[in-house]
Amino acid sequence: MTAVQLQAEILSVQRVGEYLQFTVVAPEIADGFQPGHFVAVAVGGAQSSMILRRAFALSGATPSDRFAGTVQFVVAAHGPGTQWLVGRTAGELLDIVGPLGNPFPTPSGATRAVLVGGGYGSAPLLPLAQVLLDNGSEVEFVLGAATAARLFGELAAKRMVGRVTVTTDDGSAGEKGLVTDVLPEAIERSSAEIVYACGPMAMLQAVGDIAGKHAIRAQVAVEESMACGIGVCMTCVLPVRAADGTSRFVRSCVDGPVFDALNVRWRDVGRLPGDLLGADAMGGH
Amino acid sequence: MTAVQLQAEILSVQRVGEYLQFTVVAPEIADGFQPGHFVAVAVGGAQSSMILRRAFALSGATPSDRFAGTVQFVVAAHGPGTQWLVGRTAGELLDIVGPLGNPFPTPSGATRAVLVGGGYGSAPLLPLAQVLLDNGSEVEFVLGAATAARLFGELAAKRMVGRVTVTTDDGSAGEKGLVTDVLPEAIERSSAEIVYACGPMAMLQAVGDIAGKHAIRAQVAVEESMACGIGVCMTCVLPVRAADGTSRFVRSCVDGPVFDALNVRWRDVGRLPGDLLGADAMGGH
Amino acid sequence: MATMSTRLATVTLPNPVLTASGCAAAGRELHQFFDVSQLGAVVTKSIMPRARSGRATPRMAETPSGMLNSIGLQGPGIESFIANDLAWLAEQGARAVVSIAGTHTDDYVLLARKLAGHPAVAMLEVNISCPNVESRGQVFACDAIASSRVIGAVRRAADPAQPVFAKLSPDVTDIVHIARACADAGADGFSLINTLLGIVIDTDTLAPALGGVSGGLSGPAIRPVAVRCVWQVHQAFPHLPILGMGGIRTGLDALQFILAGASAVSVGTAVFGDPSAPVRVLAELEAALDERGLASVRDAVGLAQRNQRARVSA
Amino acid sequence: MATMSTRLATVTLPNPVLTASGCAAAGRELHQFFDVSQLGAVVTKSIMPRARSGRATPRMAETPSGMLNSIGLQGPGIESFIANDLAWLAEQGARAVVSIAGTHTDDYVLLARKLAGHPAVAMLEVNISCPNVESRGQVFACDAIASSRVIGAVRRAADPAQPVFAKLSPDVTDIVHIARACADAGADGFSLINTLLGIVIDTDTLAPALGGVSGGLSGPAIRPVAVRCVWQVHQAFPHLPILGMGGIRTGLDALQFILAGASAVSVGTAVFGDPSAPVRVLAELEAALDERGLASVRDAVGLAQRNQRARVSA
Ligand SMILES: Cc1cc2nc3c(=O)[nH]c(=O)nc-3n(C[C@H](O)[C@H](O)[C@H](O)COP(=O)(O)OP(=O)(O)OC[C@H]3O[C@@H](n4cnc5c(N)ncnc54)[C@H](O)[C@@H]3O)c2cc1C
Ligand SMILES: Cc1cc2nc3c(=O)[nH]c(=O)nc-3n(C[C@H](O)[C@H](O)[C@H](O)COP(=O)(O)OP(=O)(O)OC[C@H]3O[C@@H](n4cnc5c(N)ncnc54)[C@H](O)[C@@H]3O)c2cc1C
Ligand SMILES: Cc1cc2nc3c(=O)[nH]c(=O)nc-3n(C[C@H](O)[C@H](O)[C@H](O)COP(=O)(O)O)c2cc1C
Ligand SMILES: Cc1cc2nc3c(=O)[nH]c(=O)nc-3n(C[C@H](O)[C@H](O)[C@H](O)COP(=O)(O)O)c2cc1C
Ligand code: FES
Ligand code: FES
Repeated sequence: MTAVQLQAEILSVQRVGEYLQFTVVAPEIADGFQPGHFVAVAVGGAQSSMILRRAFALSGATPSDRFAGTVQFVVAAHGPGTQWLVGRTAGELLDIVGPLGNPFPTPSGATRAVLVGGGYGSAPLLPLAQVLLDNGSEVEFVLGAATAARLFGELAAKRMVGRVTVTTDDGSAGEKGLVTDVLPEAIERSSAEIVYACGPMAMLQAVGDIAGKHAIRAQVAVEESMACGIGVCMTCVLPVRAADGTSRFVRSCVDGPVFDALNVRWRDVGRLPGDLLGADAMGGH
Repeated sequence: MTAVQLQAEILSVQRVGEYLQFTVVAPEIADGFQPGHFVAVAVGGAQSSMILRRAFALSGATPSDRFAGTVQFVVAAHGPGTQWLVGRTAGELLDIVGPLGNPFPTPSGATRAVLVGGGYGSAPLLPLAQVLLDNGSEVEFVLGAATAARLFGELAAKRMVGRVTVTTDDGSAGEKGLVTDVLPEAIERSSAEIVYACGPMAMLQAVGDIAGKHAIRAQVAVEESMACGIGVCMTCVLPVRAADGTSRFVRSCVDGPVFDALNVRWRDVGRLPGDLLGADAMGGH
Repeated sequence: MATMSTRLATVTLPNPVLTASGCAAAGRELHQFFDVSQLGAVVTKSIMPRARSGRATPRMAETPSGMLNSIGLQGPGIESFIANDLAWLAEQGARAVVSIAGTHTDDYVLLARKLAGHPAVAMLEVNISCPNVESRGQVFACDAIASSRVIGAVRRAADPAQPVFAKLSPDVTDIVHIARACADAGADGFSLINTLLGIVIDTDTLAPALGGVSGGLSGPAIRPVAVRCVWQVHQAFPHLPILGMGGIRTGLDALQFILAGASAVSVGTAVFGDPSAPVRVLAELEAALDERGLASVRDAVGLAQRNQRARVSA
Repeated sequence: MATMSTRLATVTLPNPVLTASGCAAAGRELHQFFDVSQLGAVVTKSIMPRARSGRATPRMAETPSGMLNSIGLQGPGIESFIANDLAWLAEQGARAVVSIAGTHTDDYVLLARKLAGHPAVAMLEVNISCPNVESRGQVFACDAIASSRVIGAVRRAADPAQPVFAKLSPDVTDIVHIARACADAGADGFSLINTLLGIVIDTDTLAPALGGVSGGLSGPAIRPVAVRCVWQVHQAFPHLPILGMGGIRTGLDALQFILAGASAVSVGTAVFGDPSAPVRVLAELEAALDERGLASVRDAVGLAQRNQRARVSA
């Protein structure tokens, strides 16, 4: 998939809980979209002091038809870049690069899957659910957030699949607790063959552990701080084990953001494990 | 006059030739306004890479009455800061500091004055004309610009005073030529006792020379590049002769921007004349 | 509410937010926006023995998140400064950190003597980013021996009750080496950092934008360099206080400097964009300390270095 | 239309806009946005003899108009680089400026030998902003003797047809002094500048934002420092070509470097914000030269220095 850079008109901005969902006109991105793809958006305008793009997972796409294709993403106001973004309105242009990253791998046939989203992490799982359903798969959702207002996609999920379990840290919606509290039951109940997840790193690691205990795979989309998003800067790396057993720092923007949880060395994120390929050459630096 | 810093709502933005005239709600500035005052406007928003304010002469003010006072200024789109500014619309807030600088000195009684404006330099002369007229003075205008679209205030001037002479470099309006081509005649015709001017440095120098030849004073408002606008940084200096004959680098923001043209050492602008106070101490730096 | 007072060597200031030399004149113009006695202190524009014209214009160019200046230390000379500026600051009940500058060691000594015993003078900041006439115009701060000579001479000449801070330039290969020379010569602390040498070319005139060709780069652009210098010098001399500066615009920026090892901060270029920046930064810093459960400025000084050591040894 | 070709020592490039080492990998990822053979050359990420993991994350922090990075030269090692990256560049018909790095002089020599005779290699850029293991980890580029030793060794080992450019660090007291040492050792030109050392403190974790504590500051924030370095080195060695870089985002930024004395420029950090920045800068530069009536890049190289001399003597 080739990425393009374009000036995308904002078609609409919708409030969803604490988030804003942007729909922008981006035919070249929409037409190649697969769930798991993300976009990188320039923030702050021409004279901005913020020189790096912000990454957002695509929560949906409408390919070109009679109208030019559009893509959707969900923004949580966090630091100055996303604060600028949530001040934009329909009709303005956004400078967008995409589609970026590798999509979620999906089986060619039917499967049984549990999709686990933390906060806005559910965004890429909604179109993924649709692809799986179209494949004839059975899908259930586990959605969690700190509070009810930070849940995303509960309604959309419920419209698509029979079972959506919600958890919140404070009990303001669904069960009080973490997604990982209810995940084992969801896996067992649905005899899941695979788990897909997107959310904070700690959640992904825990999801991976639970999947492992159930002897099934977990495909998880990580969120590492990215300078370029296109594979040229090496800022976004994670320690990942390859099939041959060698571990490397791999770029989460082009080799991810979706990884098999089994291969990510979660405990070594933020460290430099001595057995990593090339770690022995780091004496000097 | 004490300056204040405030968030001023834009009441209206009007196109005038190549310029935009802003009217903003700024009661504390409007109430103390005198012609020659300027304001300093922050540009680019919270995350702007442009860290310095832009200076604009006030072209008018409506003091607080039943409504909160407003001030007006005229913006020529030039570099990135003014380009950002001309993209603003009514209802938005501007971060403004003012009133800044010393106003044009006006005699307590009636006088005969010629007001010379180059481009947007006519902006502060319009309220000045009103003050002079209110004093019972006779006022005529000489307005010049590169082209007709870069003239400012011709209509307003014509509404106030009987005589407005217009020149343009390309002859697209009024007489083809420079304001200084027609100024001697204007001075003689009106037996002017004083000239007021605002515009490019070269024009101000030439106006000063002509006034000098007619043995009358010229009060001119200069436009030096300013980092702070409030007198703390020393970037905006000009070589100016004091009454005692000593020349100094004086700050055009707080000691100007209005100077008696006679005292400005125009030929030494951009130089360090050896007889300037403290020039002898510059050996080291 | 966090305890905001802070110590710079023997002097205690009510709070750790100061102006920066050359960015506040002597406080008078800022007084229309806020009461300057509310600040930790006013750091005055570097003063020299005699009146100085400063350099030819243009003296400034805006750069991305920064600016270049080449003022050339325009000023009235020490006599006028004491009679007018210092007297005014004393009247306001403000504390002054007086920045002194010279082109010979003798200049600095003379200035320190003149300022001795003055009640408004809390401290001396020695601006050694000046060309040393005795050494072919090389900047004092770029040479450990020249720096140590000036600082030693000032420390001996100055009022013992006035701490002497050496203001260092970041334009050196090893700032710790220069700091060590100053510490050995008796510096009571450091002001970090002065501007970085830069040039802007005007693409219309096809010549340098500044009359003086090069100028000093300041503003948020240089903040990471400044925080690095504070970190390095605090690591090397944990017991010497640092007045940190370089691109501070918000309370969180100030907090970065304090966590890296500064005991107080100067707000410089930010004043040009926001004349009330120093008092705003002070309020934001206080709120930031409270939000983080830090009971005092003192608890926060150098905390990032302690946290880093804990992280590495964990 | 201005003549865009430019010479870097014995090599002629079709135009003066290149990528910057570490900001374009080996060109492959950028090729989806534009044809990399359209650039003057692709400057590849510094390569070392063996595979390197690079440093622990976080490896970057955004700063005002800039960013801090601490990648730690992650890379596959020279063999894989030649087999994959260089082969790919050759296939595209692109010119490569290969950046080499090491922690011993021997590393650099080995790399230069391996690259000798390779048809895609237009030039070597020697990244000496690396810790010198033989000298207690001091960075080569901060020491004239260490710099000259590496550059001399590379020049002797390298293919005579491949110019050797020394890439210098701005974090030194006197960049001309280091440049002189490199010139005397046989450098055919200079790449100016590498990043400035900086630190960002994370005010949430109360610890350094980067895993490696300090990192390199790049982007528009550092542009005035970079232009100043180009000016100083061009003034001292007007006959040695300079590849200028540091915060170039537009054609006018590139023009500033050329007017200050650079014969070509690298677009680095700007690529992260705008993946097609290099070709856009090239188009804008060409238009800027035309608008100013400059007939060729060559006419513009160092023009601001000539204009400044004329201004002073007028
Ligand atoms: C692949 C991917 C997908 C993402 N999807 C979404 C999404 O769908 N919705 C959403 O709201 N956010 C998403 N994020 C996170 C989003 O990119 C950050 O919240 C955003 O970059 C923060 O920018 P800021 O200006 O608000 O914060 P600042 O603190 O100003 O950011 C400073 C720098 O750090 C980076 N950064 C800061 N926080 C994060 C973070 N959590 N993750 C990655 N980089 C960060 C920024 O990109 C920027 O370069 C995603 C991130 C990645 C990597
Ligand atoms: C006292 C005073 C009154 C002014 N009145 C008006 C007015 O009424 N209408 C109007 O359109 N303009 C006026 N100007 C000029 C206006 O301030 C500049 O055009 C504006 O600052 C340019 O900003 P920019 O972002 O477009 O250009 P940039 O090139 O991005 O500016 C970069 C820096 O240089 C300074 N600068 C650039 N050009 C000028 C200039 N011509 N004069 C002063 N500083 C400059 C800017 O303030 C800024 O700090 C006035 C200037 C002064 C000093
Ligand atoms: C216009 C201007 C004038 C300055 N004058 C002086 C000075 O006289 N003495 C001095 O020690 N530093 C001077 N500085 C440097 C500042 O005090 C400060 O060290 C530097 O600007 C970094 O802080 P900032 O980024 O907050 O401005 C000056 C800076 C500016 C911008
Ligand atoms: C993420 C990143 C990685 C870099 N890696 C290298 C490198 O491997 N070798 C090198 O010589 N310079 C490296 N640099 C420095 C750049 O080549 C360039 O000198 C510097 O960033 C200034 O230019 P810029 O502001 O245009 O980025 C790197 C810079 C960045 C931002
Ligand atoms: S973000 Fe640059 S390589 Fe991944
Ligand atoms: S602009 Fe700062 S003193 Fe005039």
